[in-house]
Amino acid sequence: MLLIECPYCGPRDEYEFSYGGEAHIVRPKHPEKLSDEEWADYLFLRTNPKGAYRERWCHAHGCRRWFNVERDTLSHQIIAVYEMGAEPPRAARKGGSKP
Amino acid sequence: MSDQQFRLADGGRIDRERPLRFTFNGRELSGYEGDTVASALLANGLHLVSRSFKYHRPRGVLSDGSEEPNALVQLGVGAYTQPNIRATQAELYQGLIAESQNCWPSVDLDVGAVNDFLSPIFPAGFYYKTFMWPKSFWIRYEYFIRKMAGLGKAPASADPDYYDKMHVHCDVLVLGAGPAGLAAALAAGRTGARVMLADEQMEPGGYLLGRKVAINDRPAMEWVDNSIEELKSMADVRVLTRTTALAYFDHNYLTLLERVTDHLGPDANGDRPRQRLWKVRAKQVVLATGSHERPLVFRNNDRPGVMLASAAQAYLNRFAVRPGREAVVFTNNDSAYQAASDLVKGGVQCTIVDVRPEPPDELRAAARKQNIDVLSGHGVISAAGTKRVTGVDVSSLNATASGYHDAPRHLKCDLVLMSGGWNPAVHLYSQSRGKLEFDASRACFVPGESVQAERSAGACNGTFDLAFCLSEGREAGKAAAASAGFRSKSSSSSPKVESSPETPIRAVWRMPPKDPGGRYNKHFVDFQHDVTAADVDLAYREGYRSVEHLKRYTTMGMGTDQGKTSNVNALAILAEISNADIPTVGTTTFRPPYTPATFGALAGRDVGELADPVRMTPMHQWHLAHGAKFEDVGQWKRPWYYPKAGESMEEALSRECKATRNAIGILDASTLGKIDIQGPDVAEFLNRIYTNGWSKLAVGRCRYGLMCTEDGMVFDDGVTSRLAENHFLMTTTSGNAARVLAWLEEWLQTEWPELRVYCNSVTEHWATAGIAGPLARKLLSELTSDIDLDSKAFPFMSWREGTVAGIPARVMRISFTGELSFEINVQSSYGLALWTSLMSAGAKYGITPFGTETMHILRAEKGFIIAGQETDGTVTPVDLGLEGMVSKHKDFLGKRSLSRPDTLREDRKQLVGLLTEDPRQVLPEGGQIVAELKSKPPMKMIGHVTSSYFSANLDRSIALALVKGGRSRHGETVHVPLENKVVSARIGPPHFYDVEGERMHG
Amino acid sequence: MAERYLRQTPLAHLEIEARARVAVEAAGVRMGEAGFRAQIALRGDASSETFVDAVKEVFGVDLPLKPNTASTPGGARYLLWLGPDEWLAIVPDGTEEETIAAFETRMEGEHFGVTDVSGSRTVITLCGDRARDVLMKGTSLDLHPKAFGPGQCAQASMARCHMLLHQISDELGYEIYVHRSFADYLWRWLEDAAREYGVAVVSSP
Amino acid sequence: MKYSIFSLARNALSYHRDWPRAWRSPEPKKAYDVVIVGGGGHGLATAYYLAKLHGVRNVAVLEKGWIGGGNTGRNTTIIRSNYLWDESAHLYEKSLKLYESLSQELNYNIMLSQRGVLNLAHNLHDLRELSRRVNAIRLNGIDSEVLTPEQIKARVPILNTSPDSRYPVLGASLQKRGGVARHDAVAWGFARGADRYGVDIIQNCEVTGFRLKKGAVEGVETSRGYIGAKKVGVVVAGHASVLAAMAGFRLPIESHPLQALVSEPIKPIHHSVVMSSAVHVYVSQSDKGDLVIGAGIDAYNSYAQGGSFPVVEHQMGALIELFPIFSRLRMLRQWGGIVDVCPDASPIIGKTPVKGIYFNCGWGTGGFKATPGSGWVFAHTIAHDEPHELNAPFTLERFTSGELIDEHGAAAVAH
Ligand SMILES: Cc1cc2nc3c(=O)[nH]c(=O)nc-3n(C[C@H](O)[C@H](O)[C@H](O)COP(=O)(O)OP(=O)(O)OC[C@H]3O[C@@H](n4cnc5c(N)ncnc54)[C@H](O)[C@@H]3O)c2cc1C
Ligand SMILES: NC(=O)c1ccc[n+]([C@@H]2O[C@H](COP(=O)([O-])OP(=O)(O)OC[C@H]3O[C@@H](n4cnc5c(N)ncnc54)[C@H](O)[C@@H]3O)[C@@H](O)[C@H]2O)c1
Ligand SMILES: Cc1cc2nc3c(=O)[nH]c(=O)nc-3n(C[C@H](O)[C@H](O)[C@H](O)COP(=O)(O)O)c2cc1C
Ligand SMILES: [Zn+2]
Repeated sequence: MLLIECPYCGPRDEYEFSYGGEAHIVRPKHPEKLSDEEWADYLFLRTNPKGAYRERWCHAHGCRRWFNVERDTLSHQIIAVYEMGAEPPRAARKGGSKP
Repeated sequence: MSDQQFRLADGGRIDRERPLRFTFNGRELSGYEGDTVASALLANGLHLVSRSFKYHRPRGVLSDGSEEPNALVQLGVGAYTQPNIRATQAELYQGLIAESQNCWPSVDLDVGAVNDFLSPIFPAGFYYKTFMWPKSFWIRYEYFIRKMAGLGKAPASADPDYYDKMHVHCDVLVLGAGPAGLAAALAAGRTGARVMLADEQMEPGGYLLGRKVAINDRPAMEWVDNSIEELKSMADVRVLTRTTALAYFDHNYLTLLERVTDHLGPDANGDRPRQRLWKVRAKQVVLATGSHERPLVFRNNDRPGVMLASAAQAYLNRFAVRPGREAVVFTNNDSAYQAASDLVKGGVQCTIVDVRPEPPDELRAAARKQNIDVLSGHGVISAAGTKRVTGVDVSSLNATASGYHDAPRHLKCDLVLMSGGWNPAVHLYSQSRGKLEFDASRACFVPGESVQAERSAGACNGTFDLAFCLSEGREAGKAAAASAGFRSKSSSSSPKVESSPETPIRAVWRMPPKDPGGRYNKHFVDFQHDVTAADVDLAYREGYRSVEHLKRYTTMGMGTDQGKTSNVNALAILAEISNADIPTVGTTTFRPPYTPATFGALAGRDVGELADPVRMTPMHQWHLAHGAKFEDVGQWKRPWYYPKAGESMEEALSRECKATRNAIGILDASTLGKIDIQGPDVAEFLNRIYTNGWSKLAVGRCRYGLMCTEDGMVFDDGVTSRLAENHFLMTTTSGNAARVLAWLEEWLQTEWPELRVYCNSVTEHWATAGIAGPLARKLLSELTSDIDLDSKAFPFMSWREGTVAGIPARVMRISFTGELSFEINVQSSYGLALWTSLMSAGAKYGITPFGTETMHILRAEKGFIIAGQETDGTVTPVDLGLEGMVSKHKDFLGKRSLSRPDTLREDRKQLVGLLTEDPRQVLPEGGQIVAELKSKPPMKMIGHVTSSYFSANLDRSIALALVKGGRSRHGETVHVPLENKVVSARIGPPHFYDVEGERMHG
Repeated sequence: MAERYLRQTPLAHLEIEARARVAVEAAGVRMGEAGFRAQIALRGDASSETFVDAVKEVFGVDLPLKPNTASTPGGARYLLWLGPDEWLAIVPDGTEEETIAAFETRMEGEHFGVTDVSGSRTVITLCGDRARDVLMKGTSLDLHPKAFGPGQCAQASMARCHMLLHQISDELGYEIYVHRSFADYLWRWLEDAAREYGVAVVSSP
Repeated sequence: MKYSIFSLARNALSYHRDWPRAWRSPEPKKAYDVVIVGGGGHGLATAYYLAKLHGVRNVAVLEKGWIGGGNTGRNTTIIRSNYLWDESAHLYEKSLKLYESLSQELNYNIMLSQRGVLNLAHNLHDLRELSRRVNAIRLNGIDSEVLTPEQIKARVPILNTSPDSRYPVLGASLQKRGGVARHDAVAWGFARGADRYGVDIIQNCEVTGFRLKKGAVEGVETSRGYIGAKKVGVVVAGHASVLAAMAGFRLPIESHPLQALVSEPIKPIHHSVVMSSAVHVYVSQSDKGDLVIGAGIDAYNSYAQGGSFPVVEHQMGALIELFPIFSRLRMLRQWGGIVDVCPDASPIIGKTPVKGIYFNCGWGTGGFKATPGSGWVFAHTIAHDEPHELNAPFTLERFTSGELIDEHGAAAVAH
């Protein structure tokens, strides 16, 4: 079971959180200007990589805040945690490393 | 036979002051506290304990621990019974009842044993090759196959015991309380770290429990006792016995199962749970789980009386039981020599058969001193005897161990002790995602690099020498504490023990058959599943060559012991057959749990009454007292309807519906989700969330809204009121309250942080009583003096604040029934008081409480939808005929999806009304609609009935449905084919009552 | 002014006082309900001086800025940290409306949130030698004295419910804020969890 | 060598020394007409039907590990065809029909046990959905019926049908032709069948990239070197997105762990298959005697074939509420698979943006039952470069047009 470090409350067990899928998918500013393909891309297409993945979590049973996590989807190692709206930390951009 | 005639006169760790009676297969026997079922059976000279899974071969006790594949019993009776309990682990208690399983009529005389004779046609995987003819017969064959399979029996009634769970955090978790684990726990504990030490046995000591070795020149168990005492004196150390580490999950999370009262027998736990699951988050873990001795693979190596050398040694030293009179000790390594020596001291005659041509001189010399014959370079070819071993054939092995030099020699014995080397218990390490490495000199898999914050120490790390186990344990404990931020204050040294050099083992993975080219079909590898070396060969020959295919084809390692004694032998044999090296063949995957874990313990106390929260409104007790039937809506209990004595459901509904339309009805609407939304940007926020517009809503007014997901499908609806310029109150459906709040927060926090909006759930702050009906205003006017109820002053779709029945209230004039109606919200502590006031003041008007069913009927008469009933995640606002609520002027969540080709289709399913031709006939909800009837399926379906009721007010049935192109089909007749009849109905608009809405506006 | 005697706590129907199993002295755990606690949900920007000052002024205590802490109870009014922009204020029963009004006035023209949620939650009190063990059965918070002590609070799941836990003092133990509709379940769950230690039911302070 | 009781008896005389290999392990050729990536049930079935029905025999199945070791080897083996929408019902029914004669066709006993599948309804909403489903299925010509609590109790006496249960059983749907099959046998049977038609089954051969030319595929890079291919069918379940990324596009798929577990073996006690999607638990008893129990998916994306503990705890609570007599039984082993979850819980079977590359994925939590049918339509699609009418609705384009086939319905997890 994952131990996720809420940026506000500290480390808590996975089941205190809810999962929000891929991070950094920005809602188009003008959906009406998009083609059906572009809209489908925003709605449904995901990278779903095996390895480092940036995703959103919400501390649902705690402070109710959303934040970003970079996690390795194979080892489940958490590489970085950063607030909503923040750039992924540098270390995170390099991808997975050992503890 | 006298009782316990194999019990030694003294010694052992049993409590001779506490004799215990128990029965095995109906026979009354005795033992002592401190015995396991296995040791007590052996003390009584009973070796035949069970029958094997497939061939029903007689089986005895192989081991002295949790790795046991053979000696499984049905333990306890009635509701307390448990199948497949290892006799080697189950502790004896007064009155224990155990039985052999998988045999009929008895373990001695088992009809199933014919399978052993038929075994030539039942090799591994035989069932894939047969039972295919005739085609329809498999289900019959299967019936018998199933009957033959399985081991013990499930209880027939619910579990009388309860189970508990506990979360803990610690700095250092040490698993295994053998010498390595104790040393680790001591070292870590002395730093002041939070330490937890757990061992699955009834007392700490591990391997030392069954040995006669010295630590600091005193019996080792003294050191164990002192260590435990010291640990228990430390404030932050927790020591758990009878506690098995089941699983090692991500991020150093482990589950441990403590058998709290199992050893006391049924009915003896008082208020204590039977078992307790510990869920541990450890900063650091030290694995000190020891090792399992390996059997050797020779013909008939499964006979009762053939056991592991270390087990025999433990029975002797720990339980004061002589497991036999004459033993042949068959080994490929040093460790069995000590076993033989102990056995001889315990009065058992021993001969050692060592496959190594040159066992170490010291060992041989020591054996000679005790008159133990050592046949070096020899192997056991086969064992004789059926229900008990009577002897073995041995001979000298050739240089490659592929055959024998001499004719077999028969040695008489009633005990064969095997020592095929040791398998470190790497299960938990492997579960932690660590990769194993093969240690060729010890012929075993050992942990490689650590992936998680974990260290292995002692025998589980391939360190078999006691002195090294102690020092490795201590170092691991210290290092773990240090990594967790705790340094040791004192420096203490490892206790003193004699270290003996270890000589390499000679791995002979399967003893050659007597004759060259002979067969391996009774060389058992997996005892429980009757997998032989010949089966391994067969699997390989047929192409099941990956070790994982081997496992699945032969079921090797899939039994209740998960191959603790068999897997390494099997894969080594596979390596030998395929000319590969052992590491290339690899192991099968280690999975939790380490040993089987009680389902009840995994569920814990969240069963029965506590299975899941039942949410209750403040008026719940009133509903109960007034005979309400309840409906589950999410976790809520909502009154469904209120039958009076002798009333049927239909009658009750008819009464509730009529009363509401003609006089006044009252509904507990407290479960509706309510979200308080504040901030300057709320209106803009609502514009983005809802399909309709919100900027112009005046303070004091309410508006109905629809929410879509981004793919354009309706997911919730409700009324939102403007309480002040920057202050709104949103209501949601009961089932979706949490989901909608989460939805709002998600958009606010992740996409629109610039919006100045705060959301708070006030669902539970308010209790809501809805009164509906022509007399609603009248009743309310009697209970309030500070709200002007006049329709002009307080129009439909607005709210007012005031006092109702002396309670501060917020009253909303909204309506889901289509009647004149007020929803009265009060702080929930007053909910019941409000309700009872309304009931007593309303009595003279015939106020009638109604439940969700009447509410559904009344709203269906009006054609109001229910999200989740008229919608199912595939329905757009337009499909519902609510295009008027879809703003053209602004963007909102899901808007773009409404202009995709599929959502623009004309013939989408659209909401319509259905009137059956026979007005008495009520369509079933979920009925499928066809335009063209055929005599039998398949038929083309064009939609389905979403809601359907008998309307007492209209005195006929009504229904709502989603029908392809429904809006252009008004007037058409369609059909709903049911199991044994067809109902025809006419399509029309989806409202049936007071279409103009005069009543609710009135 | 409402007729306060009309009120009912969510555990009233359990008649908890009658459920005591053992004498108080022998009990490892003492439980009770502290109902009718006036609570205000407070939202605002912790970096705004106006907001911080307004809180100080209206509630008479400092806004707790450290996560998972509460301003020292004892006084009539105190606050519990719920999130970076979210607090729960406890005020004397009956003063919630005037407090809210005062705060709204003080914050006129600012962006903030203040909501009466007194009816949302009730409080279950839990103390005694084994109180922590009972909590550990239902929550994965680390409640060891090294990690969680008097003055600390945390939201987490407890059994299958959501709770706000507040440790008052070593002696007075813990207060569990639970949503009203879950209170019956959580009470029974806790009482069951405590039964192996002996439970006494005490009147709320 | 044909498998039968006679050949078993005959071989017993020669101590089973003469059984041939069920499938060969050839070295990969330089190129194939069709390369199938993924040696799960679906990939093997595809190869089998390509060779058998479409005469395409120069085919290789490339498997990175051992065949049948993916979700095929870790599922709860529930087979049924009672799906809501016409498109799904037709596809799954095709598959069930193929299953019904698969043992004979493959001459490999896959132990299809049509003991009936029950889906429970615990509240009025469930009941309504269930009745909708049953009606739809019946009108599609597929067997299905609604059972009352009394009928359920008669069929599954050990089920807790007390109205006071936390999850009261208000009704159930029953598909009598539903049941379970031996999962490994399905993979092995198809492998043996395909091998007999000349298909090369190549294990320990991981596809690591595609070689493309002008938007069309030329071959695949593998851990055992480059292999040319005119067409490539990708059937890798949880790894679909990884392979799609190699080919340069993305899919509407996320990979999640799905867990299952087994009890220790016990004597027969549970004779049907009981599923409750509302509380996420699915139980049958295997022929070996173990209870095979499934759960819901873990919420987060993962490629680790294991899940997290809360899912199991939850599943056990629900299990014991439904089957109180299981409480003292014990969990023997738990594991996880990686399922390819599509937004509408329906598969994607067809062409992709790259010419010559076909994908078959998105079966998520419920594709074992589809194994033969999926292979059958996919073989057709590859052979004809055109979907069969059964899989025509299951295109990638549906995510653009909005023509989803939403099978979430009552079941968030559709085994
Ligand atoms: C726990 C669990 C329970 C389930 N229960 C049911 C159920 O009861 N009923 C039901 O119908 N369905 C069930 N399912 C779903 C079902 O198992 C799958 O949908 C189905 O087995 C998928 O088969 P497949 O052949 O497509 O995939 P798999 O069997 O997973 O095969 C894919 C293969 O592709 C290989 N591969 C991946 N990447 C590469 C590469 N780069 N190169 C080469 N090979 C590669 C993998 O190693 C794997 O062997 C369950 C799934 C799980 C995990
Ligand atoms: N060749 C040999 O002579 C030889 C071989 C192996 C071991 N040994 C001896 O064995 C001892 C090894 O010491 P050690 O401390 O490493 O091991 P140990 O065997 O003494 O102790 C391990 C303990 O861990 C417990 N355990 C195992 N798995 C567990 C689990 N999952 N959960 C809870 N408890 C679990 C066992 O019950 C046991 O009590 C030494 O004395 C060593 O000399 C000797
Ligand atoms: C239907 C089914 C029944 C199973 N029965 C058993 C069993 O009786 N014993 C066992 O050890 N494992 C059993 N398993 C689990 C496998 O051992 C194994 O865990 C699973 O195939 C996943 O593979 P892995 O654990 O090697 O990753 C079963 C698996 C399935 C799918
Ligand atoms: Zn938090």
